[in-house]
Amino acid sequence: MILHPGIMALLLGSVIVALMLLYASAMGVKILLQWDFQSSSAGQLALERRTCLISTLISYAFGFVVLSGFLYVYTVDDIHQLFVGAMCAVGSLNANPIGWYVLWTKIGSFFLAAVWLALNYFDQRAEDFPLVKLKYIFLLLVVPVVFLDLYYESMYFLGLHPEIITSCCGSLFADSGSAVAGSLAGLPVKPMMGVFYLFLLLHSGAGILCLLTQATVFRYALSLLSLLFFFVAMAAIISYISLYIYELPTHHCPFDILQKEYHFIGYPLYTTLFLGVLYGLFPGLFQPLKRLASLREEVKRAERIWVALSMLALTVFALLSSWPVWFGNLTMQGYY
Amino acid sequence: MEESLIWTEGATKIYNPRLPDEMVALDKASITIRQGQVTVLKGPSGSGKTSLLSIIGCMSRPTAGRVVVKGKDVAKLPERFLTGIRRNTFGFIFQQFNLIREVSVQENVALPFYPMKTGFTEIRERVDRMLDQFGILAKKNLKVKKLSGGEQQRVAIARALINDPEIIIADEPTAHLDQALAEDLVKILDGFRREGRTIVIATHDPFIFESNFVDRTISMRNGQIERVSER
Amino acid sequence: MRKHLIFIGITGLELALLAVLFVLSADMVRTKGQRQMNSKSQLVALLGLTDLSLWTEARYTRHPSQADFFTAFQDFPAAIEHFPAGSIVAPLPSVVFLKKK
Amino acid sequence: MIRHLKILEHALSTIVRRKYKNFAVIVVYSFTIMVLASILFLSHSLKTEAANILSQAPDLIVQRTMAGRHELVPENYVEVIKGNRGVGKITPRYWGYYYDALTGSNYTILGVTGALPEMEMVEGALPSRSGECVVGEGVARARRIGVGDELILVNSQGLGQVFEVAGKFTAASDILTNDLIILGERDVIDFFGFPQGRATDITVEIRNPSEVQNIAGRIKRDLPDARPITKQEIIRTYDAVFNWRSGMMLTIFSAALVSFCILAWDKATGLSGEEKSEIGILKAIGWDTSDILELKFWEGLVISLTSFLLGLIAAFVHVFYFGATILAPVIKGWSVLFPSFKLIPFVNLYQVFVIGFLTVIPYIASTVIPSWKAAIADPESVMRS
Repeated sequence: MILHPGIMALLLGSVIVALMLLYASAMGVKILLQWDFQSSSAGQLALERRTCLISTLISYAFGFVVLSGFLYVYTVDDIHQLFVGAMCAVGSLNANPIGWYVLWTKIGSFFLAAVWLALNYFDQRAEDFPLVKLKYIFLLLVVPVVFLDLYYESMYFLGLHPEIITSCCGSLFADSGSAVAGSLAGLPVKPMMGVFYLFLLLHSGAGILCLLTQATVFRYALSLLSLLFFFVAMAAIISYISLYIYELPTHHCPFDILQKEYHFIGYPLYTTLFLGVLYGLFPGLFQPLKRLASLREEVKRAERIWVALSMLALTVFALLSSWPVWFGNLTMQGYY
Repeated sequence: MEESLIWTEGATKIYNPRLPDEMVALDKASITIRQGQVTVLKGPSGSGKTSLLSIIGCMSRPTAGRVVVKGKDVAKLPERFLTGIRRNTFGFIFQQFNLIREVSVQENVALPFYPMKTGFTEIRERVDRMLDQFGILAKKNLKVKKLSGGEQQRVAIARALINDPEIIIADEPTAHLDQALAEDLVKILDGFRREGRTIVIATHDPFIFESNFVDRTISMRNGQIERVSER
Repeated sequence: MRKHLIFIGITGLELALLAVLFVLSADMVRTKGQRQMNSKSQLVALLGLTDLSLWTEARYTRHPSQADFFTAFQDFPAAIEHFPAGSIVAPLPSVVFLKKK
Repeated sequence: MIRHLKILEHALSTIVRRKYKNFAVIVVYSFTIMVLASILFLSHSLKTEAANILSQAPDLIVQRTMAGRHELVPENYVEVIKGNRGVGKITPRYWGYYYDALTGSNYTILGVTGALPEMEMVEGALPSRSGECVVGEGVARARRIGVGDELILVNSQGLGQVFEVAGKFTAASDILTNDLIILGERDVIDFFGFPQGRATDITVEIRNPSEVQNIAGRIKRDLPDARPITKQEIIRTYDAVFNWRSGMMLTIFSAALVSFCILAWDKATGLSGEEKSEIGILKAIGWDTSDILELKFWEGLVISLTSFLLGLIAAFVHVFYFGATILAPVIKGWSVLFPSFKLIPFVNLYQVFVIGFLTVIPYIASTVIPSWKAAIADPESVMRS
């Protein structure tokens, strides 16, 4: 355990949010069991009012998840000095590999909470609460992820042992030979570039088809492509985008780009990527809602905006990530 | 015959159902409110006037029965839709003035606009016009608690009218007023009627239901409709 | 109906003040700080210093980097503290962690 | 957008209306934030300063341990260490602690050899001959001496020995030199009565930084009782020490935060009848539950944002312009000599972010459920009072 202010802030926040969501899901269960739209009883009215609290709690939790993602990366970066051989956040994460799971659960809870909020948005648009059951069943899926995140986060920070001077012989033999690898190995640059632009093209194509036609298949395709693109883009950032930003042929860190030295380029980069993927996922995910009469028009209207936003965000992402490749100082001749 | 703007069918309101202190406030009330008319709900206190008023004013939902406002069944509507209808259709004048006493006259009158999309400038203009109409423009920056009873009443009415409502609902509007103010009020309400607004008043004050601007009187007793008389 | 403007104004002022403080401090770091830092580094380099002189009550607080494991009783880093500073300076985590390993 | 501004407007009206109560909340909240932020600012700038200045510390220090305790190092170890390739200058150091019964404080006495260049942080001169000394600001203050005065210390024989104060470290270097007394190397050996051929420890310069670990390993192999300490380890240790320290103090002061949140909870749940009727009125005139929740959100935001910014500004001024006067006694402990904090203001946005997380989230969390309870008031209630 390292008693570090950032770690305390993260754990405190996670515990609070987990408790808030636990409360929300307890009420969600109550709603699932007792919901009866036909009834006009006081109990039903109280449940309807409860939905308002639950959506507020989840909006706050969503805000927290976004912020805590940043705080987590910062904190992990801030403590890398404590580990021999760690050069950036990657080193701290490798020092206790559970750290990587935390990253995944945070990204997972980001997407799940966003989907929940979108469901909630539609539910509130209709006069007959069409999605109540779905919403609260889904909530019961979101909450375990948030708890998993809290669990991994605690395990990660509890399991970190800084390598500091030991009495007999300094720190160097305390942990002999297990110096932390400082960097991630990237995938080969040129094929990665090809895959990246190919997926970008496919995504835009699917997006345009979605805007032009009403066919469901393109919407599912767009969502699938968005999901795949998320992983492709992550791999691309590690494999070559980061190299061009750092102008170092060996530094594969996906976190350092958030820092001042690199003009905070990571913020617009990750924001556009996450938004683009999120909005790209929505159309396919919400296709089934079109079967509900009270929501069909609403979904159709929202869908066009999502597709457009997704394409816009990913275009900006592509421009931002291509800029250093085409106009940067790094030439990678020897590394292809 | 005028069009019916609001009608209820078997509207029932039960408080604390299936509990020892269960109370049937409204028992299968079916009424019709016609456009452009002044309707008075008459009856002793506890006769269900207020419950009926709050149901037709989209303040609460009936336990059973149908309530149709401007052609829309609101008995099963989620609260936020009720709120939407309420703020666009109704203006309320309460028994108590129900003003926020520590806040300025201007803000009190403007409050119904706050959750809507109206801009500050437009709100200010409308508030000024409304206060001017009631002769209290000079006091717009005073706190409500500094005003006399008559002035407070005017603020309350100005607030009820600020969103230009089709239907005005008044609950015992003369209960706390002296004779002069009550006459004033009736004059104002009569003015609204001439403007073509629909007015529903719950009262047991004979001064109101005997005045000649009333079109229909609905008498209530024990939560039930006793008699409907038209002038 | 101007309160929100006043609030936004005040918040803006506070932010501006904070920004000024940050800029001033960055400036101080660049000028005075850099000079001080250089001369302090010179001291460290020439005299071969290894620790900050913050707490002088015990050797493990005066020279945390030189403290040892076995010094009996009062100097054992994780011993029950009688110096308040000891509650603030970490007992060398290695002492604790080594035992676990 | 305009809708949010209007709700903000009414939130401000509500806050102004209960100005004394809210003012008290803002004062307490700001103070809590100031204390927490002061801790972070203080420890972060100490940490940064330590990392920066200690980057000039010796690359490697070789100590000797015997029976688990520090032991003087035989000077012939120098020869053994010299055998490693890539090793630069190797210097045995002579230093130790001195308890001054007169003032009840501990000094660190360090010996230097040879002609040292003039240093910016020393008033007067460095010891150039036997019997001269340079003292730190803390020592000078404790003994009420200055340049040109005499410093009398009792040596290992129990005899008083007089040193002439040739120079004094400036106050700016306090953080490094407060308790320091610099003597000539010979003087230190005689004063402490070091056995012939023994030093306190040995500093080693290493030309290629990436070789430090290897060389340390080889020294350990050649001299099994040696304890090599690398510069990186020292810096890392300081990082951990200050993290621990600020974490510890945050833990202690978070009690204040917790009690504040209880206050916030209490304020939010204990709605007065007046407040309840106001919410009823708002709902009756067309506000929705979500609008009331937004109103409450803005109330909380106005209070927490204002307190947060005020607390940050206060902490900044407190730590960097007033030398952390409120926290100093806590950090000071029982140290008789204690450096004044003339800190170089190293700050970054990460600190601000962490403080925000630590203080605003508990506040929001403690008000959300009470706000909701207030917001679900029945609009109809105003007709039944």
